[in-house]
Amino acid sequence: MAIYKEEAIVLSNEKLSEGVYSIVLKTKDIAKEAIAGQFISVYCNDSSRILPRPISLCEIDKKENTIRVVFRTVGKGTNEFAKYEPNTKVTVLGPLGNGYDLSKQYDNVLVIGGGIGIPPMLQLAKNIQGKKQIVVGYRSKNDMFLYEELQKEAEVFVATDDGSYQTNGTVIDAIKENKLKADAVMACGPMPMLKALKEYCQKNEMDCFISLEERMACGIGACLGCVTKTKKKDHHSKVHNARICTEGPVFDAREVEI
Amino acid sequence: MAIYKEEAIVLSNEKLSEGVYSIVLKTKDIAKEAIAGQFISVYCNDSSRILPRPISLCEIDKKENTIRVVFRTVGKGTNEFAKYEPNTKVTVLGPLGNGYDLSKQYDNVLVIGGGIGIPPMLQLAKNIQGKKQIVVGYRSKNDMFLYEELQKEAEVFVATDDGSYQTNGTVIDAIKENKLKADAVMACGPMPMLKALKEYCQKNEMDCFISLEERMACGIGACLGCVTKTKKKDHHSKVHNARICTEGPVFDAREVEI
Amino acid sequence: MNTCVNFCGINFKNPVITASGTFGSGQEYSQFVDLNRLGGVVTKGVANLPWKGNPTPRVAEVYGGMLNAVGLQNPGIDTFCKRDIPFLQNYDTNIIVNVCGHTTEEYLEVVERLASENVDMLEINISCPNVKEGGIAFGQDPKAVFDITQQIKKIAKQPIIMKLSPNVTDIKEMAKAAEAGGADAVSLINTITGMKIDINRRSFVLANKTGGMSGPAIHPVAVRMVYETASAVNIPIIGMGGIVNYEDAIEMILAGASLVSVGTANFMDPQSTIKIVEGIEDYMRRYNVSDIKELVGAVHER
Amino acid sequence: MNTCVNFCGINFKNPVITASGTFGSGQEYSQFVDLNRLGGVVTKGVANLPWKGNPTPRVAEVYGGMLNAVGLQNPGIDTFCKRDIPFLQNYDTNIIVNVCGHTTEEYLEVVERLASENVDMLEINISCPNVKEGGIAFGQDPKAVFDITQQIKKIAKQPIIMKLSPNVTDIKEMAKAAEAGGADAVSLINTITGMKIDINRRSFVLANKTGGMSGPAIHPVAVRMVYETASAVNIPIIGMGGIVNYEDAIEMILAGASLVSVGTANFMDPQSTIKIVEGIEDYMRRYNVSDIKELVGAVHER
Ligand SMILES: Cc1cc2nc3c(=O)[nH]c(=O)nc-3n(C[C@H](O)[C@H](O)[C@H](O)COP(=O)(O)OP(=O)(O)OC[C@H]3O[C@@H](n4cnc5c(N)ncnc54)[C@H](O)[C@@H]3O)c2cc1C
Ligand SMILES: Cc1cc2nc3c(=O)[nH]c(=O)nc-3n(C[C@H](O)[C@H](O)[C@H](O)COP(=O)(O)OP(=O)(O)OC[C@H]3O[C@@H](n4cnc5c(N)ncnc54)[C@H](O)[C@@H]3O)c2cc1C
Ligand SMILES: Cc1cc2nc3c(=O)[nH]c(=O)nc-3n(C[C@H](O)[C@H](O)[C@H](O)COP(=O)(O)O)c2cc1C
Ligand SMILES: Cc1cc2nc3c(=O)[nH]c(=O)nc-3n(C[C@H](O)[C@H](O)[C@H](O)COP(=O)(O)O)c2cc1C
Ligand code: FES
Ligand code: FES
Repeated sequence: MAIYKEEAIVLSNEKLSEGVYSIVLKTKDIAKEAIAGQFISVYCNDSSRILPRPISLCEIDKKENTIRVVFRTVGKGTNEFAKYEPNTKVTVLGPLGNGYDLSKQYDNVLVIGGGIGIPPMLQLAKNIQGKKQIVVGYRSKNDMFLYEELQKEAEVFVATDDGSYQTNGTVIDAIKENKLKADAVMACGPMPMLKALKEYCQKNEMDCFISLEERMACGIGACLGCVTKTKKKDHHSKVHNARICTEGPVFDAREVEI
Repeated sequence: MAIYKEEAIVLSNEKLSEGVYSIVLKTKDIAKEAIAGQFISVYCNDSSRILPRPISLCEIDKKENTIRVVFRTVGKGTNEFAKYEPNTKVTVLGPLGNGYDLSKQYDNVLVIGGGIGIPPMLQLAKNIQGKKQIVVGYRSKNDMFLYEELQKEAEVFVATDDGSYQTNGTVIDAIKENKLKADAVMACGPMPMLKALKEYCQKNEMDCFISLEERMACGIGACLGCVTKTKKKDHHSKVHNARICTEGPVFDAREVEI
Repeated sequence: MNTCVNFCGINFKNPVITASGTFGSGQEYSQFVDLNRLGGVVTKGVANLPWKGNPTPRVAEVYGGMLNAVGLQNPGIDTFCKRDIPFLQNYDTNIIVNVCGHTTEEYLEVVERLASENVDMLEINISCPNVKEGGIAFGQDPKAVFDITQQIKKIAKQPIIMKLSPNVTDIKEMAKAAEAGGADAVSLINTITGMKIDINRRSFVLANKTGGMSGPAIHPVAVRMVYETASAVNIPIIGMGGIVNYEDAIEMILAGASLVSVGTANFMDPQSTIKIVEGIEDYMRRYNVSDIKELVGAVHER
Repeated sequence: MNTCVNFCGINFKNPVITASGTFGSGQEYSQFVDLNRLGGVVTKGVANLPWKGNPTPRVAEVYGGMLNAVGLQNPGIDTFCKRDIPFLQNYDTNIIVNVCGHTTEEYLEVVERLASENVDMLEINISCPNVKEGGIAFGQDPKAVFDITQQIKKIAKQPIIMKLSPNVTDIKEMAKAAEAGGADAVSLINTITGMKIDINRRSFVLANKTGGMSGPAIHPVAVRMVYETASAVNIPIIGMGGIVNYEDAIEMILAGASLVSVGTANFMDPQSTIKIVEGIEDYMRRYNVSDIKELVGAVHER
């Protein structure tokens, strides 16, 4: 799968909720090649920040050749991005990583996102052909970015940290409360959520695919900055250390030691 | 004299000739206080470049509260400035330095600028009340930025390095060729020109005020980065090292050892 | 909320002080910041006699930082005592005089002269990379650090801070030598020696060839060295090197610094020091830190 | 116009090579750059056995640079010989293998194993700040540098380059020790030890606490050290540290480097290496430099 370095153009930048922004980028080749669960590395225009920021693809429009990213402002890079006006040029590398493997057919898939792990679930939900349900965890009712858009793809169950909307608690609580059944989970979100899902799926004998995060430098597998412990010796590292940017970010939960 | 740190706003940015740009900035207080021969320190918006760039005031409009700077792109900072669009915000410090002292009346003043030392001469020419003539040195005919504007202030004599316009040679050659006489010279330009002028004025018993350049860090007299050797022990350094940013940039040529 | 720091028995209203050589004696920056709001002002290095410093160019910008080779130009202790100390005494802030010399005797002469002056502390610069004799030569060998510290300590009337150079294999050794010599505190880091070459002229950008690097680019090295030093000595530490905002200052404090010096940041924004004071206060409020002491050296593993 | 460099008897088509650990074994970046256009590829450090490296986070960004504490994760010499060398042999470029170890014996084992392999040079990493044993411990003491150089030289079949640490008081001493031990060349600088603290969690950003700093922020220190080293030894130098464009590369060459390694720049722009090759060519044309040799160490006073 080819990786492109491109100068993408900001088509729009919209604030979705407090600190959460949505940028649509016009690309040359990236949109054509990308699949759900992959990410791009976004370079900052300010040159004191030298490393690109990994951001998941939230939507991929192959006709318009655009991609959409949704991100939370947490530091200098994302705060820079949040200020981009339409027509700003942004250097990006992508598509990166493996993405979700949709070749296996499941009876029902739970598409699960937590917090800023929700964005990639939108494109994923669009691409899953079979039966699916969506479970998302937000901080609170007024933080529910992308909710309406997800609802267009499937039934959506919500958990909120403060109980201000639907289930009070985690996505696991929402699954239990709504008695959701499925044979596979595809998820992205904070580590505690992924750990809980891994355990839940193991107990309930469900397949579980999770997207991991780690600090990255190269984004393409050369620096060994972004590894995660794996059960098996992987072909590349020989030391149970798979590269999240290359062998991941999506892993079969059974294969990683998180 | 007060110094202000302001967020100025780019009103216009115009290319005058190859690599020479003219930016007009809306200021809050700087224009009100500034006099000819002073400069501002312009901070880069890119944060990998930490030091401000000293740039002379080319025009000061006290009614509109604007200042104009004209600069040549020579490195990263000036190349950044050249790209500024109207409405760009720029942090500036100023007005800095002493400026030309116009309290003494002369019968005739030669206002002399060489290359990128020409811009401050425009405001200076405007401010000199008595008789004056302007002598400027350009690289060549197609590099004659600000020429028409200077002509509005006084008669202008031109020297070009390649002889493509008027006198072939230096501003000294132009003075000699045109047999210009005056009792004072006020000048800004490259060091060889200033040295030649110092010598010429000494021989011809003319007062000579020259604006010097040196690499700066603070721009306000604190770092001792920008000194020039002086004949007398100055009150501040006690070691014949005047600060160009504070005691200068304009010096009586007799007082500096260049 | 208490931002006061008791440093070697002297009370600082907050941990923010200036870095020697970047703030003159406060006069120039007093147009931009109220000196009364700073914990202290550290003056430009002063010697027994006037020094003319190095030829120009003395400063150059580098990626995320700058080089300087000012070479400790200063008007000498006499002018300093007549002009700079009285100016600073107009303010309610601590006065720390940075002392330099070519030889031990020259350092001692300045320290002696300052004994009767109304200054709060002395910072002894044994780490200037820009002078041929003295300066850094004293700061790269633990034996030399020990000796000069001991000699100065014998005659100093004010608490002394030994200012250490980062251009060493092991900063801990130097700090320990200063402590053993009787230093009341150490400050670090001075600049890291660097060089810039003009590729068009194929010549050195600085007349001195090399210069001391400062600014945000050196911050991670400074944090590491302050952390290492804190683990090696029991005397308190002034941390500096690339502090440009309150985040950097807090980082330095968490690494083990009781006070922080702000240097090159003044050139980047003349109001940096005050913004850092305010940022630290906000941080303490946000995290309910009732006494800044709680933050000193408080970094821990994940 | 000749951009070829004869380095220890080996011909490099141009002076641009990669920096160990930033370019894998070339495979990943071969999507962005034609490896045939590089003077050489320096591989990630390889040990006698697989190393699993440090826990994550292993990398962090800092102002104008980055910290890494990868800890020399590598698949071991066997996999390396089977997979990485054959891959690189598909290209018309020099292969320089970076060698690491915890003990002298481990270094020797790798060097011995490589004797029969088709690689052009060995770069011996005695300057990694991110491993507990070995690495930098060998590179901060001239006696240790001399010893390990001598032992490796005895058995090495390829020319050896000793890679030096900048975390020392005097780089000249280390370079001289390497030369005395028989090194064919030295390369410098490895990373400068730094630290980053997360002020919100009050914890170290890197699991390893400290990391090696690289990128444009360290360039002036690297230029200075290459210049100092060039004045101290007669063996040729590979210069590196913060080279991100052709200007930086020319600066390093003028300071005294015969070859230049490009590291962190690859992360900033995967096409950096090629752009630097092209920039050097343009520079030579612009200034009528007929042989790149003319530029090596050609910096002079104003
Ligand atoms: C595969 C992948 C996909 C991601 N997708 C998204 C997404 O769709 N939306 C979103 O908001 N965030 C996403 N993140 C997290 C995002 O990369 C970080 O929030 C972002 O890099 C922070 O940059 P900053 O400059 O604002 O923060 P700073 O803290 O200033 O960044 C400093 C450095 O740390 C790195 N860093 C900081 N936090 C993280 C983090 N959590 N993960 C990785 N690197 C980090 C930065 O990239 C940068 O190099 C993703 C991370 C990964 C690894
Ligand atoms: C008092 C004064 C007034 C000036 N007025 C003008 C003017 O009106 N128009 C104009 O075009 N130029 C003027 N200059 C020169 C101008 O400051 C430099 O051309 C500019 O700083 C170059 O910045 P750069 O980032 O493009 O170059 P770089 O070479 O990338 O700059 C790197 C560093 O070197 C400094 N530097 C580089 N060249 C000079 C220089 N010649 N003088 C001082 N510092 C330098 C920069 O400020 C910066 O800190 C003036 C200089 C001084 C001291
Ligand atoms: C222009 C300049 C002049 C300096 N002069 C001195 C000095 O006289 N004495 C001294 O001990 N340190 C001097 N320093 C070092 C600073 O005090 C400080 O240690 C160093 O710059 C690192 O801090 P910073 O990155 O915040 O500037 C000077 C630094 C600069 C940039
Ligand atoms: C992620 C990373 C991994 C590195 N791994 C190695 C290594 O395995 N062996 C080695 O000798 N140097 C290693 N280095 C150091 C680089 O080769 C180089 O010396 C240093 O980064 C300075 O150059 P730069 O600023 O161009 O990156 C590594 C550097 C980085 C950033
Ligand atoms: S980020 Fe470099 S290997 Fe993954
Ligand atoms: S630039 Fe600092 S004293 Fe002039």
